[in-house]
Amino acid sequence: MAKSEIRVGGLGGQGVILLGHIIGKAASIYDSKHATLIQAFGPEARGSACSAQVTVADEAIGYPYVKSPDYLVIMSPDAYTQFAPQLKPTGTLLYENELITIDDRLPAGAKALGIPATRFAEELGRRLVLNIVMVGFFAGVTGLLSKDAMEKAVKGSVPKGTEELNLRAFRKGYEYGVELIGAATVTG
Amino acid sequence: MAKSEIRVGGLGGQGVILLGHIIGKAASIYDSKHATLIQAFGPEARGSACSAQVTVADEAIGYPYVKSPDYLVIMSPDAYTQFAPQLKPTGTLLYENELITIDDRLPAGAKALGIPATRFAEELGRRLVLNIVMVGFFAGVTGLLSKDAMEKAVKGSVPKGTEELNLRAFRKGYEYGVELIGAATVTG
Amino acid sequence: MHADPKGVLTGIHFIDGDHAACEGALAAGCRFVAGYPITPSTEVVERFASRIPLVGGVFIQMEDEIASSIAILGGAWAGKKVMTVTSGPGLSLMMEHIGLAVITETPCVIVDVQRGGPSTGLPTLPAQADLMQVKWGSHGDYEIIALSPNSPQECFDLMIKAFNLAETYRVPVFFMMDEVVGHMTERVEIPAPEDIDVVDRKWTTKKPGEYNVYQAGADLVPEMVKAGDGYRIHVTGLTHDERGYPAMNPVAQDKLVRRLINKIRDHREDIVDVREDGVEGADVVVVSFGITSRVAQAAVEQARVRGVKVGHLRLVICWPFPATRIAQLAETAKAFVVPELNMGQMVLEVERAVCGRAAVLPIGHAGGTVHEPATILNKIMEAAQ
Amino acid sequence: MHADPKGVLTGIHFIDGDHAACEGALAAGCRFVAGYPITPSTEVVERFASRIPLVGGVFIQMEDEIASSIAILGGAWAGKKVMTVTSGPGLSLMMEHIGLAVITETPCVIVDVQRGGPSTGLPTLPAQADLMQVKWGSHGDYEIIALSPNSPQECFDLMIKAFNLAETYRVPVFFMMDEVVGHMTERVEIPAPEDIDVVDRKWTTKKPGEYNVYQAGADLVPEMVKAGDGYRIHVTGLTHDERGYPAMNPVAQDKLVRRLINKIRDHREDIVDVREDGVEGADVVVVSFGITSRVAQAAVEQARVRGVKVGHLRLVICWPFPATRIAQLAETAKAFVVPELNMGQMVLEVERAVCGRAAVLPIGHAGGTVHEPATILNKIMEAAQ
Amino acid sequence: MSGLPSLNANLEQEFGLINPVMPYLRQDRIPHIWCPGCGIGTTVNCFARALTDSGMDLDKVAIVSGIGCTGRVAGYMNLDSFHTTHGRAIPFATGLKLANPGMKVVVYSGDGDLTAIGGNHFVHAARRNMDLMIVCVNNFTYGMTGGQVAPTTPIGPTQTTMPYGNFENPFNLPFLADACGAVYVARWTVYHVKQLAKAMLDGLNKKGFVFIEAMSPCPTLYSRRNRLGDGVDQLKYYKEKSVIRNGADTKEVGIAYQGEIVVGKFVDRERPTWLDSMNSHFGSVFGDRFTPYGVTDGQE
Amino acid sequence: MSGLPSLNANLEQEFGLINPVMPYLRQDRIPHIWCPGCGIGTTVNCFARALTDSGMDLDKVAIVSGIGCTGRVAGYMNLDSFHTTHGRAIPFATGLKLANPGMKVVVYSGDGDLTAIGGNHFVHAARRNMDLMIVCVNNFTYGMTGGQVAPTTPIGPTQTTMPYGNFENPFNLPFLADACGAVYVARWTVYHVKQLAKAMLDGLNKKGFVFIEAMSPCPTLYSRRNRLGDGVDQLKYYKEKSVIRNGADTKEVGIAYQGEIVVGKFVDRERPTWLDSMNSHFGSVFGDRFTPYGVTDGQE
Amino acid sequence: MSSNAPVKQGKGTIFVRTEICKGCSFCIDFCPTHCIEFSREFNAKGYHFPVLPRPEDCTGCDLCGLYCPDFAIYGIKFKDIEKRRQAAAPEPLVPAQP
Amino acid sequence: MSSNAPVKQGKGTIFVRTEICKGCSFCIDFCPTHCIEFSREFNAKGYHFPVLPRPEDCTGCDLCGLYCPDFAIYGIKFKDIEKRRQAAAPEPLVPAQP
Ligand SMILES: Cc1ncc(C[n+]2csc(CCOP(=O)(O)OP(=O)(O)O)c2C)c(N)n1
Ligand SMILES: Cc1ncc(C[n+]2csc(CCOP(=O)(O)OP(=O)(O)O)c2C)c(N)n1
Ligand code: SF4
Ligand code: SF4
Ligand code: SF4
Ligand code: SF4
Ligand code: SF4
Ligand code: SF4
Ligand SMILES: [Mg+2]
Ligand SMILES: [Mg+2]
Repeated sequence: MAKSEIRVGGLGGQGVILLGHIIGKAASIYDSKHATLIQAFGPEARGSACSAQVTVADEAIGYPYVKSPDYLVIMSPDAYTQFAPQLKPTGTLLYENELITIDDRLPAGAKALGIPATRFAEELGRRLVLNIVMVGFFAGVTGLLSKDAMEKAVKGSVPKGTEELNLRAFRKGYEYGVELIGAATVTG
Repeated sequence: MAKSEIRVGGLGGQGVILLGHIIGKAASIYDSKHATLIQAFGPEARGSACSAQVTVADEAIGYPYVKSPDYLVIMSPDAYTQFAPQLKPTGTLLYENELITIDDRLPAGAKALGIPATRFAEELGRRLVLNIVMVGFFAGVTGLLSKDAMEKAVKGSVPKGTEELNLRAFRKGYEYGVELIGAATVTG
Repeated sequence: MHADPKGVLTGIHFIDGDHAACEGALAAGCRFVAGYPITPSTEVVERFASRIPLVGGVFIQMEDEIASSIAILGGAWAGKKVMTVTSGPGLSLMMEHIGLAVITETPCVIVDVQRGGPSTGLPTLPAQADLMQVKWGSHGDYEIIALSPNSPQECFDLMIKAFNLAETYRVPVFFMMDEVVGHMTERVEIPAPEDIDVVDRKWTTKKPGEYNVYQAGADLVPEMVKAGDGYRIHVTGLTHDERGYPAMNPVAQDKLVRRLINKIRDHREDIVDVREDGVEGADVVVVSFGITSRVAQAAVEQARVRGVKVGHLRLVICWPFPATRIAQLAETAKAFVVPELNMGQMVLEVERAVCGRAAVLPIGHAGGTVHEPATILNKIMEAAQ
Repeated sequence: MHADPKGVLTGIHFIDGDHAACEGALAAGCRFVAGYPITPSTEVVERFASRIPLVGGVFIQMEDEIASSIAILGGAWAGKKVMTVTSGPGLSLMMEHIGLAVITETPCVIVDVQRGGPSTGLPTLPAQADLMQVKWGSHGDYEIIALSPNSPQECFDLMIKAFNLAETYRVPVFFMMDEVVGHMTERVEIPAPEDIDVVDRKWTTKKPGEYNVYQAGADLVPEMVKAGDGYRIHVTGLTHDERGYPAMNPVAQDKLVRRLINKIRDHREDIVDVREDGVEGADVVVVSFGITSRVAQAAVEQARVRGVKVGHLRLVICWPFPATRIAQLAETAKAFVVPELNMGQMVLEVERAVCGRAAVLPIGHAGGTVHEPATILNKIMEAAQ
Repeated sequence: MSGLPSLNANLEQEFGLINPVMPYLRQDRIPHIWCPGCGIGTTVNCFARALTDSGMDLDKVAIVSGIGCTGRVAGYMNLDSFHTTHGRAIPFATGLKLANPGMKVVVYSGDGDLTAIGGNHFVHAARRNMDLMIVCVNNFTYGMTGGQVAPTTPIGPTQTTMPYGNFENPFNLPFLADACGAVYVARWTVYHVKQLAKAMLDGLNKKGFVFIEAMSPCPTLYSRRNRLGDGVDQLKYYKEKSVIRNGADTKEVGIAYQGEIVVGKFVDRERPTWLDSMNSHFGSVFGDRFTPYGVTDGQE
Repeated sequence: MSGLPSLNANLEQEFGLINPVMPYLRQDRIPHIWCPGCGIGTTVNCFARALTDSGMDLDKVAIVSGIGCTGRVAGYMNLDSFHTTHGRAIPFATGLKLANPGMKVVVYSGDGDLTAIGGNHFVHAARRNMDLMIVCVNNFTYGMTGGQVAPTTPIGPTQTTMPYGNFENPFNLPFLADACGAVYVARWTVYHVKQLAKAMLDGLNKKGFVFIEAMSPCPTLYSRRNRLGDGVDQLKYYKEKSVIRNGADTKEVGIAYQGEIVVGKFVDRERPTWLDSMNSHFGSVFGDRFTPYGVTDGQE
Repeated sequence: MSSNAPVKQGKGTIFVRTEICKGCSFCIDFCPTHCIEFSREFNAKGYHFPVLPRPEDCTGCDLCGLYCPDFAIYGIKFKDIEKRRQAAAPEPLVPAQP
Repeated sequence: MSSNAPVKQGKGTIFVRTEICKGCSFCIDFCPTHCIEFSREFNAKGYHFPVLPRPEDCTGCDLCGLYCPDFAIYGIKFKDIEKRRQAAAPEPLVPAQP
């Protein structure tokens, strides 16, 4: 692996940056890789568009921006509209499939894997863990980083006292992802 | 006349700058010469040392500072101490002779002409016109500028309503100066 | 346009540079001044305060220089020609609003009567060490215009030019005096109003609806309106589009900042103003500005007596810097001598313009007084070797 | 001296540049911070506020940047290592106190996380357009030191260097980050306290009575004491003599200002810090600093693949500028390429240093994002022709 | 607004109906940037209503803001509008007013902007009785920069620069304005929409330094962070804990964390404005030689 | 002082007598720059007396001034002394105090310095109850720059930037300090040397934000210019027109041109200082993990 | 709604720009007659927006409009619509000035 | 004054550094016993300075010293001088601290 580029997009309040942060932390602290996280927010960030760019690589990272991501993790329709066209034709879109509908903005050839993350989060009792469900989904689907590293990063990044809930959310997403991939592999 | 340099020295409150201003104004407005007035005061100017530098010339003046004056008009002992050594050996010192005593600070060869200007001013009823007495003395002694120009400059520079008093002060100094010069000529 | 007679004190005066600068502003049409006292500049506003009631306009002493420097921007958008006056410490406090004036393209004149620095330094003594500050003191990229008079007469004359440039280019214009020029008294001749050319604001002729507050034509300078005219403008210090609306992206940034810079850079040759004395074919060229030019001129004349082929290039406009002219002279001159009342500021620009083609000899000075003419003369003699 | 363990969070972290800068300050011994929030710098003080209670020290959010920038000077004279943190608009407000810090020789670190300007500009987007401002933004003559990290790790490492330089030279040191570096998260390794070298204040060993607050030895840097130590010092922003007393004359001015300037200029070669990659004998040398150096490095590597002999000179210390080194390289290089997130600031220094011996190709940028590596690559290819 | 679907849209179109606030807004800039449940937009409705009720020529009304979430108000109002620097709306407005006295100048900004960095201009403009109407949207925090402690933050709540809860004593803004000489001082909350609109109407009609404090929720950075719920929960708190005490001694109206809120019109007095004082003073000094300044200027 | 002849000089020498103010001064800087009849020097005598009476370790007392004639006080005091920038003595002092809480920090500056350009720092330090003693020498003008209008100048007198007489409303400084939360507020004039010295002693002994206004003549630029005579004439006016009203409502102590002067100790109350609040707050949040800051720091 | 007389079920009605609603519920909580409620569906930004399940209770008082921080809702009295209908020109229902 | 006991004519006396006096007359106007007056001669700066024509009235209360803005005068009680005379060491008559 030389370098993987990930773009995470959603609304402020959905935990977009934390999502990117956990991926980066897993890579750079627990998986001995290099990772760079760039956050983008406007002065008008509150409640509106929000995105994170994560680069994961085996060597030190120079240019830190993600132009055409290998992975797109998307949690709002606006973010889909804005970022879908940038996805590499060989890339993968991971998306909240009860909020977002795929259309022809997605480059031909790109994979799109959906998850009803909001519903899962609500089922877990806390709408807020939506982003951790997505983290798990990312881990399960991409296998880019070890499950162990990802779990450690989740544990080390969420507020004290919420570790268990978040790990459950992670696993929910992870398992859904692994299953989907399995299914995809079978049907694909 | 190419260029005459004048240094006026005294204490804040004695009207040092106005004295220089009147000479400069007489030269540059009423006598069609060029004049440059530079004022020097510290942040601690109030009540302490104060001086003015006047250059009078037939042509436009470049360098505006007076280094070794042709004329020194001095109204306080401190100013005497500070400036006397700078006087040109061919220069003239005009001084308040009840406040200042001449010593060997004065360059050999320089002329020293004293006037009891404070007493004259007090006799005129206003200690404040001391500087105008000195202006008159300067005019009478040096003849550098026309009496008419000097009188006009006095009139145009003093507060409304005090013109008469000031002109009297001017004339007092002027006449004393003319007389002294005459005497000096006779006895010299 | 001719000057409004109300502000013009036609006649011959024996006044100092600070007072003359005030008269220049009044003649140029300045009718709103906000200021805060600071030596050695205070006389400018003191005179304005005493003159303005019968001329028609307002002076207000604000609570500090920050307030003064933005009150004038409000005044400009209300339609007046405006000015503030200060010295180094106050100028340092105005830096945020220089940037605001630049990005909102608000015409204004900022008088800086320079004194010894850094910090409180020498409040009553001269320096020329704010030269770089007026160009670079605010954050971000921008261009400004700066003038530097060397006599009370020029304080009057160039002040009118300063206002005219501010209105023409919609840019803050610095009027860089120094303590000597500010407190030096000389004869000042104020012409009749009809002999004074003043530039009116670049008012739009467009109607509300047709007009965009930051839409510029070929000269890159947008037309202006004032508050109350019914245009319902929006003016912001954020990066903005032609409508004046915030536009928070690199494309808008590039478009705006590039125009702000180019409206000065493109007109550089129209704006620069140098006074030349025997520079063509000279072996040595003395480059100077402000009060130092008077000292330098004395030295130049003495050097000529000694047979040196020396010229004098004096910057009346310091910014934009006359790099082109200096580069031309560098083709023939052997050396440039650069006296200034600072530890080497303008000389950096001279060096870059000369670009190694001639020697450049700085004559720095920490300030507090002017150079000795002999110091400059010696350097000229050295340069002539 | 080693770092005080209380402030050192030894270990491996995944944190952004703002947070890393705070950790660097704590490790360097900074125990007093006064600040005022401004995007994109606020996280530095937010972290400090949350860390300091258990480290031992104080954070205070002042009423504005003016207050912050002088509160730290008070803190320094009370004996603490001090810092303030801001971005462009706040930095513009601090200019008067930069001058005060310079003339009173008060060690302090000023963090400027640069954003798009001028004025309010682009608060959440990057720029590098305060480079000239940190050098020239205050009135009068002076010299300062400025560092520019390009990663969170460097935000930590160079911050320690920044404090060490501030203490060594008793000068305000600017820590010039930008929005990208400030908000970029990467792995940061914080060493054990005993592996961190910190420079203690240059405390005097003299007794009261023997000691003069502004008497300097050969290195031109006076020894310091703190309030409360019984020395009864006087510290003023006026021009002063060795006792610290106001001395309002050109001789004192010359002595003081010349020393203030020379204590940096004389140590220039000790202070400058450039990171070189294949510059020796290169045809093209790219000169960059801060975040741009990471983009430039990408372009340099691509150019090498295309066969160009290109080197990269990166300024870790921007001020003093490494003019000597660049002049050396200009002997052999054909061209210098200078990308920076501003409309041409560092390039002016490069031009002067190169002095016509090689081509200098600026790559200006109005800010809001970083360069495209391709833009730099193209310019390198052009330069290599 | 085109392109945004509306309930009953065809009815609107048929009868040419429009939200009455819309003509006061730069509609091409809506939707705005404020968060869900932020109270700033509500204050804008009140301001629009006050403008309607005042019957003023809107071409002669200018609005000036500093920087902050509230500072964005200027950018949304369909008036001559100026978004200046942080803390400096008042001196900009002072220059605008003095240079064109025919304008009604409203300063609309946040608590941090007007009373932290801008505190000096506030006290001096009040002292001078500069003819400005100041609307201070007080959300007890620095919204725009992410929720730092403000000079208004009560003792108790957590803010990013008071991460363990604020321990610093806040200003009582009506008292400060009063002590400096404001001629009209009122406080209302965003719950009190009608009273707030009325206070703004009063303010528009009043000459001199008018100070209106509008308490407003910042759910994103103040209430949620302190487990006080969303904007609507703050409005409910305002409703529950506020007592109307017109004419209250401003000394007594300080605000404690989630405590009682005294609202009302506290001060309403007459004092000549700075410009009136100037004109009458110069009139008496110069007599006929002096032409009163700005008296007809507005019509120029 | 050597070289200056003195009446009774040999007596002094024989008995080792010395003007009791001298040890508090940097004697090598005397004579000072102030004008004849300027009251600033008199306030310095009062301050020296207060220091004597306080019995404080003078090594632990620092004095901070801004810029102005009064601002020069720091330079004459034989203490750790800091002459900062115009208006910024209070934030410098705040940093000094917080970084070394063992010091007693006195801010000594002019009315323009503290309340014009420095007004914001003044109100915020008072609000925070920063532990500083503020001595404001109020001469109703900007002395150092030549007599411009100040925010304290009463309506009426001529100042260079109010050349036809001041028409701008001034601050009532004790009221402002009070409204912002000062714990001790007093006003005396230079005529009231003993009371002023006593107020300064009170101030030195008090913890928190102490504000002492010392009315003082500026003959050069205020009284002579307005035909009110010299310094001594102003002192006589103070003597004649002042009424002592301890505990007066600060709202009522505004000053009119040559009018009645209410003097006295107006406010004396208790309120925790900023640092005390911080320490007790962190103590309750962190318990034993927190070491109270600055409590022993002074002895370091 | 093809007739040009509004369907009256109460004294007034509301208009909502659903897409700019941010679901703050100010309008719902402070409607004096409690006649509005959140929609079950989301708008494109994921917010629930107000609907009028009890139109008969709406007085058209526009308090919802005065509260709405997003300018997304307003109420109007039918009599005002009626006035408007009677007036010939289709000018907007707002004061003439702005 | 060659004896080491001061010549007593009242309860105290004054000391004046005539050269730094600026003639403001604070001491003269506010001396409670009106025992001091201006000199007829000028000092080098041209100011009249205080002299003690009525030494018998001086109490040594040092109010003149407290008023003098130029630190040019102070008063002292003879009994304090006496104390000083009795004390062996010639330390200055001021608090020990400074
Ligand atoms: C000189 C300067 N300092 C700091 C900032 C950063 N800043 C922007 S808004 C703001 C505070 C906003 O708080 P407030 O005025 O209460 O407005 P709100 O966002 O809460 O409505 C700050 C500190 C700035 N823009 N300029
Ligand atoms: C930033 C700045 N602005 C202005 C000045 C000029 N200045 C010096 S002292 C002063 C006012 C002094 O007035 P005050 O504080 O009342 O002191 P006083 O001289 O009357 O004792 C001013 C405006 C300055 N030094 N710095
Ligand atoms: S951050 Fe707070 S004040 Fe700013 S828009 Fe959001 S809710 Fe409103
Ligand atoms: S100018 Fe006024 S305040 Fe300053 S020293 Fe003179 S009398 Fe005192
Ligand atoms: S118009 Fe009035 S009654 Fe109707 S929904 Fe709105 S607030 Fe309720
Ligand atoms: S008040 Fe406005 S934004 Fe809030 S729920 Fe109602 S319509 Fe939506
Ligand atoms: S010591 Fe007392 S009595 Fe003696 S002269 Fe001084 S004030 Fe008068
Ligand atoms: S008070 Fe002091 S300065 Fe004034 S006259 Fe007396 S001795 Fe002289
Ligand atoms: Mg706020
Ligand atoms: Mg004063």
